[in-house]
Amino acid sequence: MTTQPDTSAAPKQTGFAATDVLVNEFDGGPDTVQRAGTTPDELQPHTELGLKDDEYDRIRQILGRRPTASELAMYSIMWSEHCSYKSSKVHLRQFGDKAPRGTRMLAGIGENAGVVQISDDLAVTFKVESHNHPSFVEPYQGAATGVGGIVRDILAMGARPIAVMDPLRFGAADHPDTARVLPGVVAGIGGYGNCLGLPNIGGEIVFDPTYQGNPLVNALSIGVLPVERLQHKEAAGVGNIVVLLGARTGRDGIGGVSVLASATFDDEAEQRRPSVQVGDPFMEKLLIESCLELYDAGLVAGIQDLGGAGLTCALTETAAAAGTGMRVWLERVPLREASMSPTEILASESQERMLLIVTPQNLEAVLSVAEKWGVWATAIGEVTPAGEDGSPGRLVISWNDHVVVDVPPGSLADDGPVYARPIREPADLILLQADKAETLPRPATGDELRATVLRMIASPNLCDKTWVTEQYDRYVLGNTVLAQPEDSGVLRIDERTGLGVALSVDGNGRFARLDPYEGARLALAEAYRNVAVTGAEPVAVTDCLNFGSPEDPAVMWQFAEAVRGLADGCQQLGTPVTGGNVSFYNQTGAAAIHPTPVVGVLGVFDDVARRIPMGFQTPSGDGDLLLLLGE
Amino acid sequence: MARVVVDVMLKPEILDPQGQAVANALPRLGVDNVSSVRIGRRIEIEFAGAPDLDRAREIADKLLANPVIEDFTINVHEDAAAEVA
Amino acid sequence: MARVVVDVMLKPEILDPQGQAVANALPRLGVDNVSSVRIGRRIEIEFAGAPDLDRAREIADKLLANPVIEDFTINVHEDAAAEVA
Amino acid sequence: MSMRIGVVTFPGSLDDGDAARAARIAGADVVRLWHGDPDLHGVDAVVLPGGFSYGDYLRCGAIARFAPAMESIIDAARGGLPVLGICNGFQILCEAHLLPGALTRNQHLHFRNRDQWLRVEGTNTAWSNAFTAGQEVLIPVKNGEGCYVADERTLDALEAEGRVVARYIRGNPNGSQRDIAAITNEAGNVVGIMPHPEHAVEALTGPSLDGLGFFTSVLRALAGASAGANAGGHQ
Ligand SMILES: Nc1ncnc2c1ncn2[C@@H]1O[C@H](COP(=O)(O)OP(=O)(O)O)[C@@H](O)[C@H]1O
Repeated sequence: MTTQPDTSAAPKQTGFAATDVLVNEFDGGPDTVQRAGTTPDELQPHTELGLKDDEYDRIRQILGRRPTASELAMYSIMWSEHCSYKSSKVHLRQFGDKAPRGTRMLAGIGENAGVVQISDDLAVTFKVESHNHPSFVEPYQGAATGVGGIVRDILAMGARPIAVMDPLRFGAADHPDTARVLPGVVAGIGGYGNCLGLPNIGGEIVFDPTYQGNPLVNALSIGVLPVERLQHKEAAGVGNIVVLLGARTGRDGIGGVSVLASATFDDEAEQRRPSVQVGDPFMEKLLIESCLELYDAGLVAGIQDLGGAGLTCALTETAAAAGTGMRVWLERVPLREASMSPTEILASESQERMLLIVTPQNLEAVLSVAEKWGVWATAIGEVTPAGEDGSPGRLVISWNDHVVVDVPPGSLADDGPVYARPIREPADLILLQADKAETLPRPATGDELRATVLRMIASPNLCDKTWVTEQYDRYVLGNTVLAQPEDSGVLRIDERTGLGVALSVDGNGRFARLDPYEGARLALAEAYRNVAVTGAEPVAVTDCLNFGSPEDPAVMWQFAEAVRGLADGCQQLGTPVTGGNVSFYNQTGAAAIHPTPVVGVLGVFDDVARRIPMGFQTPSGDGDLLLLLGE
Repeated sequence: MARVVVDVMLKPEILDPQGQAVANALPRLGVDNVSSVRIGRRIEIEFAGAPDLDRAREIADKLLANPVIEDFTINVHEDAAAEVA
Repeated sequence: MARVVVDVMLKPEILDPQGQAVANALPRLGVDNVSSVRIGRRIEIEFAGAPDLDRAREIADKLLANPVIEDFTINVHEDAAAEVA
Repeated sequence: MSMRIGVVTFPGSLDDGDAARAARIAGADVVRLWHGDPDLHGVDAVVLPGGFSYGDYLRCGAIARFAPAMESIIDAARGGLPVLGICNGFQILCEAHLLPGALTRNQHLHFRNRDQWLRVEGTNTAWSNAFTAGQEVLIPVKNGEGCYVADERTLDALEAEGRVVARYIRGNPNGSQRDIAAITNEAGNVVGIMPHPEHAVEALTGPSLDGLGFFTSVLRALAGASAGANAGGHQ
């Protein structure tokens, strides 16, 4: 039997991808735990994988030996900024500390998405996430897989996804690169969302040169679930089976998360291109239907979506959450390319996959539901006990009888490094703030005013957005009560009672650049108002924090201020943050984007028929009174 | 008249949902000896004068193929006489 | 290994907006000697055993091409050695 | 007895729930049919809903056409069963050769979703008899491959035989030849329509209630047929 990874078949050098360093494992087979024990001094490419020297030392300490190639890749993924929140954690705590959780929240920060109860028996889950870097590299697929990823987060909570929104930021409207990126992004969001049957109920399109080399593609999804269908990611129940559901695993986006989302983005992007993933919305649709059928039949003990960090993340998080161990046979994973090495299988970002924990009795039933919908389902492992002394179990992964991973899963999922990064107010801020709007010339005559209004209406940021929104299906599922051009999307949730929700996403990077604290509060206030004016009661917040490099103290200051502002705002409004996403390293060279906190607010209607659209109501419009509320 | 044909296919390691969907549908047509289907694009470019291979390559590279996920090949067809079904 | 290639092109009388969009974009690339561009599909079918031309023709006829708007041609490629760009 | 309308779900069907809702609002009993099940469960009419069956990879509707349920529907349609294909369903009906012509990529190459005005012309079908000829209706379109094409002879025949059921007015959203939005077969029992009447059946969620007419039409046709049958058949 040959166990050597077929490196000759690896067709290309992919610049800086984990595989190039790790696939050449060694002549006799993959790098095993046993071998790691006997070759303690072997040099390992931890810096290339984005791990700092002291982080590498900690890994050795945790394992009591050097990591295997597969383990090293796993730590590099899980301890990346994107997965570990190592720079943001200390700040994000304020969300939980300041705003009351309230009685509605069934799941909050730390889960795949926050879950909010909206009636005795129904809950909704919603979250916004970024897919900025992949969308710059390959706009169509980057944006498409961004939608796919957030939808799987929603699905993992037990919900049927029911809508999407897409807050977008591009460079100058007349820049040639915008002409490349924007149509691809819009087509990708539409292509995936339309094919999945999710109405697009709103979003934003903002043009600003600050995003020229680093557009922002954020995607929000919302789903609905019966309260008792809420799912958990814990790999509970010793002896339970670990099932991989969905698409086969290929060499997609290996190194993508740790590389694309956790390092400064510059011209080397060209070389990193092969780490792009391709989405298959049809497969995702089948995955959704099969998961929902499995939930309803009570066949799922635990579930986790496979996102950017692939199997690595799903295996370690499900095991860590339960405190159990897990035994996984990697050669059972269905592959698109037979020559993939164990490291590649663990790092692959192939889309449209979920990890299920099921009891042995239910395995047959699970496989037959998958077969009905035509998706792959494979038992790849089982849940093993915690240590006899009560210590957490271990994650042991083999590949054709070679043990390539043997780690405490918590060390990957929960015990990553945490940094209190230095912060310093940007040096130019005082000057920027001194340059007040009052100093600008104002239109003095009627003609000047008219010219100003016309110029504003025609500006890319304010003009009609129909040319984009027409490419999105807003009708599918038949519950869209308000969508564009309204300020909030409104959905009917329950046809019998009229129960419904409103959602708005807003952000203002220019304002946040001038004052990130107030900028974040402003974004929250705008989304909150947009929801409130429809007649809904705002109840929960999600956010996507798009910033430059956390290693730049000025950016870190912006981040700290924005989080403080958002947390204070939520405290004042009494509305909890239920989940969100941090996207760092949005910069070109040394130039960071404007700090761009994007805030989503969810509101609830008892009866959605009472929603108030923003236009004047015909036929009663004539003679209606206009009132200005507020200062 | 001569035309240049550009065949654009997904790189082998890239997922091909189209090909997969067709492959999965074949058993229903009673076909069970197909091991894989890949679907790409075929682009026929007709030149006003002589076929211009360099030009065609430039067009393919800039416009027809997405180098991030696709490869292309170029051929000249002297008045295309392939086996027509 | 041998594969069968099915090329599916829109019938000449059917409008091809995609091809036209490419043709219209060419002058912007400085290309002005192209008289027409047509875009179709190239489908590569790999058989488990020997390439089965009759089978391929049947698949093409039933599934791969829509005879109302498309024509197809079939070729066998012995381990594809076309000019790779 | 109320009429039973079957709504087929293919893998990738998206507007199946909406078609079912519309049929229910129109007063029908709805039976959900599964693509893999050749049994039509005795329904009185069938709706092939919108969506992206099989991802609409290859060509829209090309793969769905071979589903076991479709084999039964093709036979039944030839025998007179009323069948409505909406959007993807229209594409499937063309692929199955129950309707002539084909639906191709929108000429502007984009997916387009908007509220669209139509003029209903052919009102002698099972699915459009509730309209008056020339009636203008507002119904959402949403498609990427909705451009109807057929050869001139076919188009002329459709016009001459009054088989153009609806036409786009005030703008053609996809480049369809002769602004065709919906057609029927010779017998008038099979109709394909590119816009989505099932999304214009409730004031809360649609731009109008105009879509309901397509579903009430079939109930009228069926009631007429059974009344006729009870009375000993047509002359
Ligand atoms: N990327 C997008 N995706 C979906 N809807 C969008 C997008 N951008 C804008 N919209 C929608 O278009 C409408 C107008 O947008 P915009 O001009 O930004 O409105 P406003 O300035 O009032 O927020 C809104 O309903 C908004 O939700």
